[in-house]
Amino acid sequence: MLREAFPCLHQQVNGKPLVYFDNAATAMRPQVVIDAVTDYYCHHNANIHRGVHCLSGRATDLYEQARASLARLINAPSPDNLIFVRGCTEGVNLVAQTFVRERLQPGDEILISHLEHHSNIVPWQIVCQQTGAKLKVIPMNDQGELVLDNFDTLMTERTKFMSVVHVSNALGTINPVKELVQKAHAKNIPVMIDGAQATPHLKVDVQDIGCDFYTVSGHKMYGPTGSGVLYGKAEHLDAMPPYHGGGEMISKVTFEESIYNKVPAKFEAGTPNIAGGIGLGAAAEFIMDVGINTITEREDVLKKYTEQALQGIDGLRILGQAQHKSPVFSFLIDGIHPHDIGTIIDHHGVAIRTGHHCTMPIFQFFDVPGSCRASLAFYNTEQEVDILVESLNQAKAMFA
Amino acid sequence: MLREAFPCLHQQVNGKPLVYFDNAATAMRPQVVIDAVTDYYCHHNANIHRGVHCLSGRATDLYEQARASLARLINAPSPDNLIFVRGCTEGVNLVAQTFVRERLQPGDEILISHLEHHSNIVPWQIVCQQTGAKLKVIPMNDQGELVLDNFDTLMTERTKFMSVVHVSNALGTINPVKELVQKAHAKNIPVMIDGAQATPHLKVDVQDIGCDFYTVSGHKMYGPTGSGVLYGKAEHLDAMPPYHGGGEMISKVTFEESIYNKVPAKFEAGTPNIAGGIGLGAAAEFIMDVGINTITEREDVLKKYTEQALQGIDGLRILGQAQHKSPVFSFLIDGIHPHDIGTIIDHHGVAIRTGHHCTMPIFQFFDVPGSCRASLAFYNTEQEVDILVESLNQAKAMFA
Amino acid sequence: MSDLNKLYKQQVLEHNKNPKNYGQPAHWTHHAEGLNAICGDQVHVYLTIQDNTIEAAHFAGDSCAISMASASMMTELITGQSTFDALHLFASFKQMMSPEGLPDAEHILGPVACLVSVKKFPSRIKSALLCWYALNAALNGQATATTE
Amino acid sequence: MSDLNKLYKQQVLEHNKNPKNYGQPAHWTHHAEGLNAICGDQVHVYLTIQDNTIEAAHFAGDSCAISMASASMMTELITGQSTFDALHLFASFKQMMSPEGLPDAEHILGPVACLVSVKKFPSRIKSALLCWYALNAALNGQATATTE
Ligand SMILES: Cc1ncc(COP(=O)(O)O)c(C=O)c1O
Ligand SMILES: Cc1ncc(COP(=O)(O)O)c(C=O)c1O
Repeated sequence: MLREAFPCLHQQVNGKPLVYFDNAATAMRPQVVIDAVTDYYCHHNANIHRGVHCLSGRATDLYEQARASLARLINAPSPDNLIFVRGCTEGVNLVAQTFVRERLQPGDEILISHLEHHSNIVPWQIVCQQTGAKLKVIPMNDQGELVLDNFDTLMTERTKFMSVVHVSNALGTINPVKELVQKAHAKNIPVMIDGAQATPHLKVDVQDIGCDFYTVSGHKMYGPTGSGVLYGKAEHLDAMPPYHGGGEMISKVTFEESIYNKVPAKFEAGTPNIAGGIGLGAAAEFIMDVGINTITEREDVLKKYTEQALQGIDGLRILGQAQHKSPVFSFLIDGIHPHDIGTIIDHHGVAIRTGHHCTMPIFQFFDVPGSCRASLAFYNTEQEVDILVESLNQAKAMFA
Repeated sequence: MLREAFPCLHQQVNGKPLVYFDNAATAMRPQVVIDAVTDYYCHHNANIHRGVHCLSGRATDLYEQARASLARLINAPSPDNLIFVRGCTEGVNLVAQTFVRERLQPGDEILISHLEHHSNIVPWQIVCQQTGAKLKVIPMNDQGELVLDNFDTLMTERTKFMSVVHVSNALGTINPVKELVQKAHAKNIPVMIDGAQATPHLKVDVQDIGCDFYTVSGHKMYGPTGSGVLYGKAEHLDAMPPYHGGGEMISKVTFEESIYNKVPAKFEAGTPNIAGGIGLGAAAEFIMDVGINTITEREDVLKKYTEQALQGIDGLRILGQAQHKSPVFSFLIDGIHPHDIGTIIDHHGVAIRTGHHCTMPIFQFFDVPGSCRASLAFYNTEQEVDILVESLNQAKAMFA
Repeated sequence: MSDLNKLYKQQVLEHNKNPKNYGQPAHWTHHAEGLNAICGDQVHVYLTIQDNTIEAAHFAGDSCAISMASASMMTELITGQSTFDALHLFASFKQMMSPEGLPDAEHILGPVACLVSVKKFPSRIKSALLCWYALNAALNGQATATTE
Repeated sequence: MSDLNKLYKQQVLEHNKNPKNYGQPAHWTHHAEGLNAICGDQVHVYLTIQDNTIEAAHFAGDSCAISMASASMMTELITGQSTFDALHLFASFKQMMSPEGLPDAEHILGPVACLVSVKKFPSRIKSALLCWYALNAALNGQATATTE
């Protein structure tokens, strides 16, 4: 069974079997990913792109094969469209500083949505402060879906960039990113998609979506921490100035000037997270081996089961009921604060997240300080959902 | 024996026992470091600073303990003086963009040295381009030592920052960083030290050195790839604007404004390389367990042995003969290009690095395109040095 | 009694349901907001200070049972105390919640000492501390305090 | 013969020691510099082209034996060829050095085909390719070429 592939799932917490429903914060890693990391350290430990010696050659090959695996996973035209980054947050900051910043004049606008993670808000606020541009926000409705009725009027001739989340980490909403890209492109607005919560659960095809940039977070898609890739269209990556200066990103350095290397090296200054990149490649292969459709289908079943189970609890309210959504449930229970729920059910072995999930504006919309969030993955089970429900009932009893 | 602790050393390459003399590119990791990484993924896999659940608490504790271990290693006043970064390169870029950039006016000067790695050159060139400031360079002599005779005149009232390497990765030179800091501080110039090659080999005490910033590279000090820390004085870190925007680095976000979190969280946007940080903590503990003095003494013995052995080879010239140096040997052999040497001795199992070692200006100084570099660590042996010498003689025979 | 039952003991649940001194008062002389960046907890503390004495203490905010109970008990404890003593109580409470602990806590902190059971739940210590940090900030004329 | 001996075969060592067409010529019509970012190899290629024919080809630079031998053989091969044929030779050489390989390489590339032995040393393939990339750049009016 696939669940067996994830060693960390098989343990007791507070004397109870672990029920891990915090996958949106970070996913579990399958043994093949852990092995890929260990294997590099134990057998191919060397720096990449540098040495004529054997280990260095092997490490370089593994690293570049990983890039190719990721390109296949998201259907990028070439591995050279992918830059290794620490995670989605670095991807957004990189694009904000190297692509967007220099295009902005005071009064220009950047469009994001009300569903964004802080990682897709704060980098734009920073670039707005730096340039005098303004942030505009696509609104959402009570279901947690974007309201696109007036979308065309939100895009003005001052709109220089749009960045929108593919799948909301707080509510699970799956946004119609292809449609958004088409509409923005019709007005010549380049678009970035924050794919942190998409690659672990959905088929992602960056060419079909048509976006200019797409950020992928490794640790959310069963890969190592500190790994991720930023996809960019070749013409953008070629034209952008580098982000970090350092080793590997240059082809010639004198004290007077430096000539930058080609993409993707231009954006990968210094020694990268080699083990992390190799492990992320293994995660991409793992997803393709299992089959992303298999994953989505299994998660759909789990999602329906969980929704029904939660709706059976008196006084429980689910925030975000989008028609298209991932197996993520933000909920509140009358009279019990989310943190208290989190602590109580942790005592029953159930790991959920409580708080604002780095999406404060969503909770400002719902006018609550936060929620409980149960975020599932394909390796979770119906039985685990039953344990969640049972433990929530215990919390209610305690506060009755 | 300590050597046993490093699994990757024990293998055959091209049918010969591996001799790993590319430690300055990246070091080997001891089993305890690999285990710390695996242990996190297998037992404490969770995001940090986020959840009320048990795994998240454990992961957070491990990550913060690692920060404390690193603070002890370099004698920082508090763990809060340390920001986790991907490596030295990110550390330099962070300081260049958040501390130095806003202090620069056209015509201002930044002082670096001729011994710098590209990672401590290019970020300053970029910030110079952004601001109109100029780069000035402390010269070096034929021994590969900095020439400090006119150091006082190099520092003018326009000098706004100095950044100097502690130990040269190309030549091994150990710079008198404490003295440099004192002189610069006498003129109110803040100083950063690039410690990439120092922490693996020497006792580093940032308070004794007195520098304002100090960058540490994890993968050079037996830790994971994609890990490192930037040390900064508290008053600087408190005053600096954040680098990346994103999750964790804020305490409040609305679309109108965001309030930033305290140091070090302010500089750690997004999910960090959790496994990498924990592994780096294990590397710091490993160094302290072995004893940094034990390491330095053993490496001194190896250094003398290697120096004598190389000097016995006819037509071999060592570049960089500083009085204080690390066990790093850059050398040339008459009539054979370094790459050819690298390829030939790799066939004998010996891994060295050939080229400019990301320090082109050093080789412009010596007027050669690059060198062979054998960089040793305490786990290397005299026997391995003998194999190096033997293989170099074979290369000579081939090209005779 | 399990650790969990000790955490959510009767007093805590009672203060959570019927907090004392809850709500923004009509007048106050000192105010600060406590923010817990990570979990989003938020507590406002309002003080009316005259001649270095805390005449009245109120709190408001939407937070968890631990935080509510802590603030409710705290406002009861500090009302009528000198600002000097209130700062001393802050230090004592912090000390009690630290790994070392505070000997003689009940003597110094009275009923508030029952919150020592929160220490078994490291992720919740900040919930108990938040209102105290806000108190400290208010006494020092600062507008905000964070526990992280 | 070991792979290493095949790499450093007699022809290669000979061309390395006594390279043909080495040194910057007095006149040329086309020039480009090839840079290998990672290892620091550098090769200048100088061409004198008249009526689409390469009348003379020279190279200069300080690089490894593989790179020297490759450039030396290349300049011999292309001298007298049309620019069209030279581009075709570039494509053929690249093809030979790619994983797929070039059937009939000796027929097309003549003595240059002996460099196929470099393929056993992936880290050195770029050394062999560098001068060819520079040739291609020179023919296309570009100043620099990189293999990375
Ligand atoms: C939707 C979304 N965007 C961005 C991020 C940030 O990603 P990372 O942790 O890789 O920096 C996250 C994860 O926290 C997320 O869920
Ligand atoms: C002296 C020196 N500085 C900086 C760096 C860059 O460090 P990192 O690889 O951690 O980015 C290196 C390593 O390549 C180095 O040797």
